[in-house]
Amino acid sequence: MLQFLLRRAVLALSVCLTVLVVAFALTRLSGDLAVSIAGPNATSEDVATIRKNYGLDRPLPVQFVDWAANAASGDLGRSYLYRAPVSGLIRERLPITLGLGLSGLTIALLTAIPLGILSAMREGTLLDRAIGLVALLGQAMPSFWLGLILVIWFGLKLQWLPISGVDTWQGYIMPGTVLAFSAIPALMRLTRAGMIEALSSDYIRTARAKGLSTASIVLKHALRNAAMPVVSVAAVQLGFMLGGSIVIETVFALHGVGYLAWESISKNDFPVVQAVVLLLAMIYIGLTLLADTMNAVLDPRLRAG
Amino acid sequence: MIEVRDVYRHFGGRTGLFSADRVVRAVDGISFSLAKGGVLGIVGESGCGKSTLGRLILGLLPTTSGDIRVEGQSLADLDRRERARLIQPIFQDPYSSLNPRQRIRDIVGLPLAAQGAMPAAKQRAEVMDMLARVGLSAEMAERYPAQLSGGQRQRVAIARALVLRPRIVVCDEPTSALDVSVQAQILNLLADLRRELGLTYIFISHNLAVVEHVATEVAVMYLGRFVEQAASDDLFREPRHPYTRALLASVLTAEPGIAIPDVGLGDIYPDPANIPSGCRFHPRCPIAADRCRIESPIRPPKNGRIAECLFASDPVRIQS
Amino acid sequence: MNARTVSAGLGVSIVGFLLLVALTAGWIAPHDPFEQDLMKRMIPPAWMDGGSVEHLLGTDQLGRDYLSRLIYGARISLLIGTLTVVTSGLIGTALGVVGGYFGGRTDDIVMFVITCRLAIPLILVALTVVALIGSSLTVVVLTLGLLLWERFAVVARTTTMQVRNLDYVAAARAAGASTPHILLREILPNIMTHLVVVATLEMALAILLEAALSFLGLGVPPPLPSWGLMIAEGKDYMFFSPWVIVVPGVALFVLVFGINLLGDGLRDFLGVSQRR
Amino acid sequence: MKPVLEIENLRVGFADGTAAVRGVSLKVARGETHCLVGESGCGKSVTALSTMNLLARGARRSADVMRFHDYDLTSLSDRDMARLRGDKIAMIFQEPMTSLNPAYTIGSQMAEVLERHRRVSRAKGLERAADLLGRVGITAPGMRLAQYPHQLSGGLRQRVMIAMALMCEPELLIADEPTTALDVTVQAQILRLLQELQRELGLALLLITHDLGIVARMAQRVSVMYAGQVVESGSAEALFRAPTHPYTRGLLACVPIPGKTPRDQPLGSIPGVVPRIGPGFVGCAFRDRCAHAEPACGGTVPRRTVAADHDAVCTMVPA
Repeated sequence: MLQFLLRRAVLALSVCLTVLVVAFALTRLSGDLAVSIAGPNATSEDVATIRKNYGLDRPLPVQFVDWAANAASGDLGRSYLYRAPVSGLIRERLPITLGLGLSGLTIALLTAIPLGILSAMREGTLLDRAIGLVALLGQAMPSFWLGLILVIWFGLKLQWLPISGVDTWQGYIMPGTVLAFSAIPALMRLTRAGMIEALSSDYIRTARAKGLSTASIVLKHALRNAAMPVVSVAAVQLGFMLGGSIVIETVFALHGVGYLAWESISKNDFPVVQAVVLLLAMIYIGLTLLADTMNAVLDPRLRAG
Repeated sequence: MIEVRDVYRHFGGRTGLFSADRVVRAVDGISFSLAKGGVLGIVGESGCGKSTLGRLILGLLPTTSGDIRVEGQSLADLDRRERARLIQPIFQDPYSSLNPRQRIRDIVGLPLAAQGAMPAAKQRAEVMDMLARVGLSAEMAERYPAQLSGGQRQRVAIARALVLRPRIVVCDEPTSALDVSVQAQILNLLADLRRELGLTYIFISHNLAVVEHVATEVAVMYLGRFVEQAASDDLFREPRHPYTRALLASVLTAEPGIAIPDVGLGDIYPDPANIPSGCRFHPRCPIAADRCRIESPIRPPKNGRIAECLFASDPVRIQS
Repeated sequence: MNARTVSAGLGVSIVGFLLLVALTAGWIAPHDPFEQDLMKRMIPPAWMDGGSVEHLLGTDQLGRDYLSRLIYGARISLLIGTLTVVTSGLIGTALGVVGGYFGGRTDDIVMFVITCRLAIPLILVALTVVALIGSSLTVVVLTLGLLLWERFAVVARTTTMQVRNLDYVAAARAAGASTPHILLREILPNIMTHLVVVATLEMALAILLEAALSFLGLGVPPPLPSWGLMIAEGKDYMFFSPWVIVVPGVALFVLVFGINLLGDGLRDFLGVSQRR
Repeated sequence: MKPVLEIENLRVGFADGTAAVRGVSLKVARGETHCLVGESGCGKSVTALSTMNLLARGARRSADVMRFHDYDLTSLSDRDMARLRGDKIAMIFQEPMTSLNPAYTIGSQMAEVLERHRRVSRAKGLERAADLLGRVGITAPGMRLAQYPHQLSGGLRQRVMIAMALMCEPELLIADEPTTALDVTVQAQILRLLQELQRELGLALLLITHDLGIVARMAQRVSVMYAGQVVESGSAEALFRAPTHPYTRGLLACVPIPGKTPRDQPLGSIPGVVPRIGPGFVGCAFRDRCAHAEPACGGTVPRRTVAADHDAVCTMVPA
């Protein structure tokens, strides 16, 4: 068990390092960062000044090591746009994004798992098909567009929910639902497939031969085994939701990390972009580690090997 | 024809950053030779390494150490085409041994095609000839495996193995996945083809009754070694290893009125990653003595027989 | 005719119809999709008050015919979807098959690359790349193609690992077949059904992502009639004229829904488990 | 004596129109082992599963009589049937490797049977589980209770399955190919164990197998199944002494007996394959593979008595 987690930790660390390189290389894609920062109207002197001020005249490896070392110690640089430390900017906005992601995941799981179980138990029936069709419809819905439609309908027409901001918990409902929509189909299909597999397994036949009740067979014996892939994918989906918050926060005008990232990209504020890429990658890695641990708890076979 | 010298195959043991050292000694020092036209039956229970040995002989797995020679040539020196001309396999499960996306003619023709430089018409003729020999009609050539029964599929696998006229065929549990009525058909076919084509078989099976029927020589494998090896008649008439005896006793023949034997092996399960000291069979052995835990029973073969038991020359004790 | 065939048939019809529309856009579009007429701004669709038959779906804020833009938009979505899937499919399949077949260190490397790719936030990186290099159709296709291969890789890898251990692969090796033969003839055909299903999923995803990028202003550059861009341009008018975002949104939805139905149908038809 | 299990004219059909079981009748008495033998697809497992009412969805079962003691199994509700399963009727399966839930300990899986049917505490359940593990020859039962299935070998798991089946002292035990997945030495051990337990507890044992060797050693009564029908049945003694149906005789000739079957001669074999039986199939299903087939085999073939306690469905048996 310990060994298993240690191996994962080493893997996680090397993935972090790679993402660090990617995040750094990404902003150097355009060739000359100084030109991008200075904007189209800058003179060549302006560019030279910027290059010097930001240390962009040094060799690339030196710049990278410098940046990475600072990042490792928690200093993610200063925003060109806000003229403030990036770490502070992110800390301010992270709660909104996390709240959004968690509300999305909660809505998604609460919808997907019961529907998946129901669908598996009624495999091949009209109900199963109907649930599958709903999932398919959800999958086809462009999230930003769904957001806009919800804003028009519930925000403007019915005036049930606030159209922007998260001053109250109601503010999370619409954006959370939109985020959940993108995750529900995958989670539901996975629950269904896992349950169908589990329900047709030999050990479920044994459980039935033992005369156990349907509730015990489905919820105790089958669900536990079907849950593992769902846990893994739920972690991955939460990571994706946080990444997808860039679109949703723009639609609902929420000032979270996603909105910050979008703003920085459009204003060439690269220290912030780099920092957000790094942050999301680390959150993703942390989540997969968490999922692995949870699965090791669920499955005794993983604990041994 | 084939000579196997001190072959070892160990798995795992890659000392990664955190992975523990767990070496599985699947094949742990095996030597034998087999003359042309012979059938060596290798018997053993699951996990004893018999299938690994088969794969080593086929060249599908590299050996950890040791040498396998066919007609005097070391397998390690042969390229894949030369090897294919000498040795071919027949596997257990005819449902997974045929590519479901290929027609029977392409499956049987693959060994010929891999040799290269054979005109299409000649290849086709060879394939059709082989299909006829294994008792499949010509129209089968255009079918896909899914359209065939288990017995027919195994005939296709046999045709593929023999189309290059190899010297040696490694049959790895060729009838275990089949119903008894079909099993008999396939065993009879293999026997006929051996006579017609002068083949040499290495016949791996867990079924002692089947091995007794087909083999000229039998090796009993336990935890990676041949613990007993002898001419078939000798081995069945006078087994010299307690494990062989237990295996023989476990064969349930369709003769009513006989009780189910007490094989007396206990409930310890052999683990190839943790091979006992001394005699590797001693934890399960009904006649084990203290010295069996320390002393290695490995002795050079006597009169062509191997019996890796300290009491091998004590027939009274073995039979008890 | 059961429900499955009906839904698969619906998928085929939707995708087929939109493909036809995309291919014949030059003939069937009633107007030039780029022609502006500031005198005819924001005309509502024909069935609404103030609509006219001349502009069946109305006009946008620059007076361009909405129906014609919608028709040309199908081209962009399908083009981007197809090209992205071809690019990412080649990358992912190659990686996955190689990792799955050779195993060991090779597979460790492949797994590492997949994990790294998954750790990189997709939309954020795509936006940054487009922002830095400049937006064009080629850039969007290449960016998405280079980012969306991981599901191909994962599926190709796991299915290859399953197939690799089957006896027909061992038999082919024993028959003297070369490694390329084994990869291309024995393994690839047997994992293809899984990959085809992934391809439909990824195509749908690529189309949605392009729309999202364009919506955020960092996808296909104006004045190209991308459906995502049309929604972005209509966003400021949506409170008074909701149809400006409803129309392209529905088009997007229908196309993606059709592709998903098609994928589902293929999944049933080819007998691929839903596990992946 | 009144049989524990009595089945008459059982028919099972699947949704795709295939008839898996076509009129099977059998009886199992207390303390008796009844072997149902046949090759894959002959309907033997389906017969067992339909007795337990564990058939997959879409399968249809009907029978003139299907009685366990005084329970009419055909009219029992699903809920009442579940009460009977694991309590009075128990079953063990072919694959010990997959028949136990990998996520729960041996102890928990065994104890829940007693908790369900006897409403006892977990501690009581574990106590009985430990008892039974010892009884099926497992050393250190206390340790095993806390282990998970993957930590046990196949032979041990099958012992656990047997112990689990005995938790509520059933009267009928159905064993579906219980040793097919095991090594030969372990097979002998498990069969001995089953035989001992059966004698000790007076179980009625319905043993499903494809292996005539097992039948010969275990059975008091034998039913040979082919293509969904019992083609020959009788006491083991009579059936092995005078096998009558060509299929039974063919099967016996297929299996080599060490030291008895001549080595240089081909084994007996049955040509051809089992036909697919659709609805409305008439006549002997074996006739296409039978050396003695005659025109009458295409019509309805009655079950005829060969001798006392021995009958076969074949035109060669004199009426």
